[in-house]
Amino acid sequence: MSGRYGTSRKIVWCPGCGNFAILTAFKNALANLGLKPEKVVAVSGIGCHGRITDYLNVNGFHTIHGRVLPLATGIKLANPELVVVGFAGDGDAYAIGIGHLPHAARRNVDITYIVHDNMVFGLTTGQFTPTTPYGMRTRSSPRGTYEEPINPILFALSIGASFVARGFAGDVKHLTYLIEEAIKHRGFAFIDVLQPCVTFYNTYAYYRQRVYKLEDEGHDYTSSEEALRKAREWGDKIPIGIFYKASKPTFSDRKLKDKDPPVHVKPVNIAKLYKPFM
Amino acid sequence: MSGRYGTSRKIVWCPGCGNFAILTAFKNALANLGLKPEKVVAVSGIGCHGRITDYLNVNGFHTIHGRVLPLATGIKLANPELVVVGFAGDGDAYAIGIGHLPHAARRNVDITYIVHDNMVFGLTTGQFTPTTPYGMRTRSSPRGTYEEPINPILFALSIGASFVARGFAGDVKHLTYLIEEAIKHRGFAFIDVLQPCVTFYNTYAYYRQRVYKLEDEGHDYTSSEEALRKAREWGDKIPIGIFYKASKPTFSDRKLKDKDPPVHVKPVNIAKLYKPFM
Amino acid sequence: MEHIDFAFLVGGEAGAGVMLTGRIISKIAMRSGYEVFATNEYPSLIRGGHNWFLGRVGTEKVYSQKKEVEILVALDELTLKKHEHRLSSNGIIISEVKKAENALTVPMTEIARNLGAPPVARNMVAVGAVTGLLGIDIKVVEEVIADAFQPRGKQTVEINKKLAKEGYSYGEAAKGSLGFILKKRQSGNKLFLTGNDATALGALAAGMRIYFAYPMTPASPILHYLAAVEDEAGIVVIQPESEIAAINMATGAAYAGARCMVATSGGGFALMTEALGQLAMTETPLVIVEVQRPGPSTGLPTHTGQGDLRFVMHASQGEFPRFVIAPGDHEESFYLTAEAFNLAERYQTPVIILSDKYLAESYKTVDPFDQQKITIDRGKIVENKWKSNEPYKRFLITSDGVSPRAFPGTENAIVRVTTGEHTEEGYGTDNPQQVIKIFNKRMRKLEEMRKEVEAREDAVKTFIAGNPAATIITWGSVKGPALEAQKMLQMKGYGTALLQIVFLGPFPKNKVSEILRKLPRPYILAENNATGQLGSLLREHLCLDVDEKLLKYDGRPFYPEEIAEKVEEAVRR
Amino acid sequence: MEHIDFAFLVGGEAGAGVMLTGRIISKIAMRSGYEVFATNEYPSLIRGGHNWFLGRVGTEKVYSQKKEVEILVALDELTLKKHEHRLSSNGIIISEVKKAENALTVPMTEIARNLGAPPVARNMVAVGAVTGLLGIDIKVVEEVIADAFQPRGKQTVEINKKLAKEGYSYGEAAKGSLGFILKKRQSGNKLFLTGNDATALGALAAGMRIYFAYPMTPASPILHYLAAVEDEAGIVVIQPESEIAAINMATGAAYAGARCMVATSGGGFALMTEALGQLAMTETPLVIVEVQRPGPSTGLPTHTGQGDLRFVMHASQGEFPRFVIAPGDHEESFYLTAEAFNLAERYQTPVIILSDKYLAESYKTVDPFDQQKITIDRGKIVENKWKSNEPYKRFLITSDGVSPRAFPGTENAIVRVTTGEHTEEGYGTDNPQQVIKIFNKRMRKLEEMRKEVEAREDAVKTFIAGNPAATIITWGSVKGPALEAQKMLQMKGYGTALLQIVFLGPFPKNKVSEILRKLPRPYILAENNATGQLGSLLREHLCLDVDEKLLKYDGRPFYPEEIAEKVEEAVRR
Ligand SMILES: Cc1ncc(C[n+]2csc(CCOP(=O)(O)OP(=O)(O)O)c2C)c(N)n1
Ligand SMILES: Cc1ncc(C[n+]2csc(CCOP(=O)(O)OP(=O)(O)O)c2C)c(N)n1
Ligand code: SF4
Ligand code: SF4
Ligand SMILES: [Mg+2]
Ligand SMILES: [Mg+2]
Repeated sequence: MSGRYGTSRKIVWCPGCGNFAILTAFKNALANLGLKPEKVVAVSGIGCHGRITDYLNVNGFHTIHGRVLPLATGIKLANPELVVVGFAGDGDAYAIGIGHLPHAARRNVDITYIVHDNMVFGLTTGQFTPTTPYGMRTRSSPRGTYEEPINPILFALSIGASFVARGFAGDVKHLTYLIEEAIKHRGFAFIDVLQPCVTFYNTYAYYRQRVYKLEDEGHDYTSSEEALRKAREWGDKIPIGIFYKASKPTFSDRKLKDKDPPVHVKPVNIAKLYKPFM
Repeated sequence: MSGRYGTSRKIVWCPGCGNFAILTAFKNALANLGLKPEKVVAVSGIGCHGRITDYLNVNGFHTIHGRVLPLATGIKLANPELVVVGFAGDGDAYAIGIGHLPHAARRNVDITYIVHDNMVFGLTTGQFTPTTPYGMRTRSSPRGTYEEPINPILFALSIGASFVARGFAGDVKHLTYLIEEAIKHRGFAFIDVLQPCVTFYNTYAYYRQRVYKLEDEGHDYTSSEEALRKAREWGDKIPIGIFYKASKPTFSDRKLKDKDPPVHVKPVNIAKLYKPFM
Repeated sequence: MEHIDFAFLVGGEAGAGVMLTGRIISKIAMRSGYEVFATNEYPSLIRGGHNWFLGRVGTEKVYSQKKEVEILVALDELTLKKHEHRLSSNGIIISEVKKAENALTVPMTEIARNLGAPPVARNMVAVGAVTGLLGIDIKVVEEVIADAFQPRGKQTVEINKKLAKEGYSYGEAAKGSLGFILKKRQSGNKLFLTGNDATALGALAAGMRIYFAYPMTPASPILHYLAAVEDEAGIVVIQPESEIAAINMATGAAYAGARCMVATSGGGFALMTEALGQLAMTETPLVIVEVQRPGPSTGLPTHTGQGDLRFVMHASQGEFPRFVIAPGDHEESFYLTAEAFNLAERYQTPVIILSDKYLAESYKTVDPFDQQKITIDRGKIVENKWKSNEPYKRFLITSDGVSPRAFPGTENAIVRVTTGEHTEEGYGTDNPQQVIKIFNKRMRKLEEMRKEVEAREDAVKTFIAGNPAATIITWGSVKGPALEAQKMLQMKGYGTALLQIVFLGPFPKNKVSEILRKLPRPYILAENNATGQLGSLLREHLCLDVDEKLLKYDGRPFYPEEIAEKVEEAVRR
Repeated sequence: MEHIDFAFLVGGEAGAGVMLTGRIISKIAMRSGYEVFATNEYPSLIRGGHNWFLGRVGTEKVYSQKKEVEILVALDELTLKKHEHRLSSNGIIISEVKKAENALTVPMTEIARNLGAPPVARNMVAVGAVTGLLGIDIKVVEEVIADAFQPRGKQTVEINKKLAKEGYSYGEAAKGSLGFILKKRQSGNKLFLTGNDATALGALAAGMRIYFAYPMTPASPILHYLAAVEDEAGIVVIQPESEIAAINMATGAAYAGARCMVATSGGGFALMTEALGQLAMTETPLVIVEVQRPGPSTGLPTHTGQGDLRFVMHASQGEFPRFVIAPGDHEESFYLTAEAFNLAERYQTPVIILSDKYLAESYKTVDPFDQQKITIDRGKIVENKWKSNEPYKRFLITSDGVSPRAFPGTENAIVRVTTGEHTEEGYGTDNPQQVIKIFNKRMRKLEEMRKEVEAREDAVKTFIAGNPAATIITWGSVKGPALEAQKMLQMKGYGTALLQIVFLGPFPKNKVSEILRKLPRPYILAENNATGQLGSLLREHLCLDVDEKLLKYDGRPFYPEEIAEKVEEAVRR
């Protein structure tokens, strides 16, 4: 019953774009989890991916470029009852917005962060991003890029994310499962989704030949050593699935404690605070 | 003869501050390397550490908070003959400025980046930073911090820095050696310096009891596995020294190639470029 | 009744406890029934470097420091060198070295040593000497010291009391030599606090529940204070990784329905610029406190200035409504901050409270704030459930431009916002007719806000002293020195008017114009900046030229004497 | 000589090659000796969604689009629906479906299919049809197509030529039915380029060696162009991780001595705000191009507007000199960008080139730029070695405020700068006397800059058409439609003056005031924004009120007809 999570807006992604799969997987996950649309907030960045809020019948905040994480953090802090899911592009998440990632991770903010990693700036017509493979020719690198790409999984692990996964937009079922697990996870859940961009970097065939599921290999996602090892695998075989998962206190656990959720306006009787000024 | 690298400005760091050691080590390193003051550029961030440019008789750019890396990158790109060294605080480098670190590292910009890691915002009177140990009470966390600190060494490794080291301001000689090696390294050289802040977080005794030198243990800094393993060591024993070192093309190698250094103004004969507009 | 008005200055190295000394003396004076204003100066470094604290004490309300000081407490030699010239003719120096006739030599360090206290504790001897000299009841002195050191334990309290007592007897020896003593006066309970404190209390009184700030002088004390009372006040205080994170987190929290606030100084505000437009476009209310310090760039981090007025008025791409409010004193800092939350929510717009280091870090005695006066008006909000049959539209077109605001989690409502131009439902669009509709809707809020500022009594204030022969025009913290200047001028026989513009955006042009019509020229503009930014607003909105400009931009606040002199010159001309 | 002035519009889905079609037709017209102006519109998405390209062709210079079109090329049905109303009475539709009398039905897809080309290649059939209809020499058509497809190989060239030829015969059948044909005319070589192209070429002509930009519509084409010619031009093009990185890298490079540039749009500029003050404080020259699109916030990313004028004028905390220059057309984009490098270095200050989507992405035929006119003036720089006996001081106090600028690496000089207030040597200080000295030194540059703008011929421009009965006042890209409006009005018998203010900061107030004194009211302000920001500058600087405001803020540029109508109304009133 993922239909209740959709809207009637015309979808303007290029036909065949990997974003469709992410949209579907997310709607499926919501349906499987039986979440009420009103309780869910989708925060999206600027880029092709960012339009996802238009296609989701859940609360939406289409924010500025690169700020999905602080936005989502603020929403979750203010109202811990909401299920907050951030959707970012690889440009959004790893170029302009990378400075927020280590902090959201180490704080263990209880949100899900889905990166639509198409390895290009899609909406601005295909320039290279921090995940573009070395040497690729794009409009801003007509003679090939000159920077080595980052490894998002290794990065997320090194900064202490408590749930680290990779999905593939060519496998909606598996992606649905990952998103469900991520939403269920208490704490910061990070999913880098290999998302083919049919217009600027069509990687369907490439990935189809290479991806395999960590679950199928009996990967132990409670071991950070194992996770680090798997994170560095990229080539003929590309692992997808949950690399790492651990349970630790969330930002809200530590910060809100048992306070009334901040969405409630509660004036303080300031007379009680006068002592130090007297 | 590190005297030629100093200035007559009165040093306003608190007596005993770890910054003195970094200043001395850096001047020693310059002397040992016999570098001309005119050829060296120090870029510093905002914070106690930032004043170092006032005390160095080399070219200096005391920039805004968190922007040491892009500033240094620009300088080096424009004039590859300069020796460019960035000095940042832990707040500077890991809070507001952390978004630049992965990119400088993966580009392998040929600069040295020294982080004065006193685990507090010193100049703004001791608030916690991303490296402050969990639970520490500071002016902005009077009941203890609520975030787990980042591990700068692990972070630097995960983003592909080609030279990763940790120094200790309590050991000037060793720090001098590290800075020398960092400057000699072709590529992005990162040194996190454990810098006691005598006023807000005096860690001299703590570190003195715990630090040991990687060199003394025969650590193999060419192995990234080993580096990752050592990076995670923090407790009764704290390793200092070079964790990792590798040789790869620098940003200038890839980007400038054999072009005339950009400091030379060279108008293009634009008539030669008219073809596509005709 | 006796009229008392004197100043004391405590100077010494950073780390010597100069500020604490000053605060304790001030509180003792306050608890003895006197009014106090106090300001300070310190360089941007942690130890060493010269700090000073300047308190002014009076039987009547005191609005600012003055140039002459009657008591000069020198915790080091440099203080003497730097400030001796300020000593009034009947003034007295308190120091460890015999400097001159008018010096009271108190062997502070020796006394500390004798009592087994560290040298830095000598400042409490100084407190004693000052209060002895002023003939203050020693009980009050002890009480204040006890309160100040109580968190550090009983023993510390006792030793500090003793230190003060020793000093007291030195001071007492010269009691009366100033020509007055501070007898205990009847007066209600007062509070001694800074502009920053007042802002923080205003936010708490308004029901703010989350505060986000990256440390930045001179706004950090708000962070420190709110963090200190976090649990007591039941709020949440977050120090994010940057100002960009701070304002975006706050935007998320405000979207979710929390009243929240951020504070910073110019450099941090610069980083918030992009998100300011996001607030406007998503119609998310937020209170942003900008505590100015002199720019450009890092500038003078621990000093004061008013160089950011135009910047905050025009910051961020595109055109949109915003309030810019500049409190001029501590009471205004409190009430206007509290009101800012209502304005933000009623108009679903960002509100900028523009303060500066001088106001934010200066202390003043104030009457306890009247929380009764503070109403909570969240504007058009949808509570719990959307009950209409029409589907909820976050950007519903309305005649006043304000749409009902639901929060995520509201039953039956999907709250969709976007930073792109959009439809009433919050879907993206670039259709020109649609775009204009929503744009105009937002701009109608600006029209309503204009009416609001024209109607508000507190948008513009006038102070008349005597029969005015000139008008001082100013904004923000210059109000204090200007009020004192008015007193000085009146004593010299010059009546003046003072026009303080509190709401700078939208600019209450009709109101200002009407008021000014009745006030006499010469108009003298006084601002803590180099270009006269309020002056440029007067030209832009009223085509009005002032006659004289008094602009100070060395990072220091005005002394009332400087304003008085300028006015006198202008009137004489 | 025959006077020709007509417009063609090509419309279709994003991805259908609309822009290429338009550009090729335009170039064919240009190479046939005609002047062309062309603009386009597209939504912010990659495929699907309606795109259109509007070219206007004439025997005389063309400055903007016009409302009516003579040829409507519909690559899809939606184009017909959206644009049919614009067709002039003698206009002709070219489409695949027979729609009406005035339609030339060309089975474009079928032709493509028959020739073994993909359906998307049908646009070259359209090119052929248009050019056949216009009676253009088929050789020119083939040449332009060959040049356009040459990078994709000979075969592609051939197939596209064939497609065009097929279309040509369809068009030829209706040749002359428009009432005119485009005979080959004699005319010098022209260039067909965008405002962005002109900016990029201006920078190259000025010796820019590094360019830093994070992609942002509508500034990205500068990045694409410069990246494409990077090796050929011997420059370095960097795409950093964000706008903050871009401007800070550029600042480092400029400090090191390179001429460099950054470009972005409003949102990216917002992120550069903090570093703008850094440039000012460290007196580092930099050219910053801000290509406006409508805000607030993300707004309308692919549309046009002039909402950022006040923002860029006041951005960043504190007060400091900066230039704000708004080119109004392609030639100005070229020459002013080149000149911006001189101004930046002569005054050691940031220079903002304020453009907008309409100017930046519209095409125009221009005469090849005259590089002889471009001088390189780096101002007071120290080359290789500091030769004086006095130690080098980066912020030496001078009478014009400009200090000799050495670069790191200069023998005998240590180049020390800081974002904090400082001494002449670049050491930090907060001493009030020191501070004022350096502050005033910087502000003396502003005085010199004021003189500069008052003296410059290109700071303010006046265009007179006929015997003026009204004055249009504007800035930036509105110039084009305004010039066309003047022509239209003149035909109707109304003379007008057009005042274009090119240098907006510092504002050339004496010059504007003098010029305006001679120009007749009514003054009609035309701006692509909602509040009339240039109008506010006129009030602020001249206390001058315009009589009428024509403000358009739906993201679309003015049509000359709109301006003409407003002027006519105003004159009649
Ligand atoms: C501050 C800022 N800089 C630049 C842009 C322009 N911009 C819009 S989308 C985009 C790239 C998006 O790339 P990515 O995040 O990978 O998303 P995708 O389009 O690939 O889904 C950029 C750079 C912007 N909107 N804001
Ligand atoms: C944009 C901005 N935000 C905040 C500040 C205030 N600030 C000045 S120094 C500092 C902290 C410096 O801490 P760190 O980098 O660790 O340096 P340290 O003082 O410890 O050497 C901060 C937050 C600033 N100058 N600019
Ligand atoms: S450009 Fe790429 S990412 Fe964007 S909608 Fe098209 S296929 Fe998807
Ligand atoms: S506060 Fe700490 S870091 Fe700063 S100068 Fe003092 S000891 Fe050093
Ligand atoms: Mg992408
Ligand atoms: Mg620090």
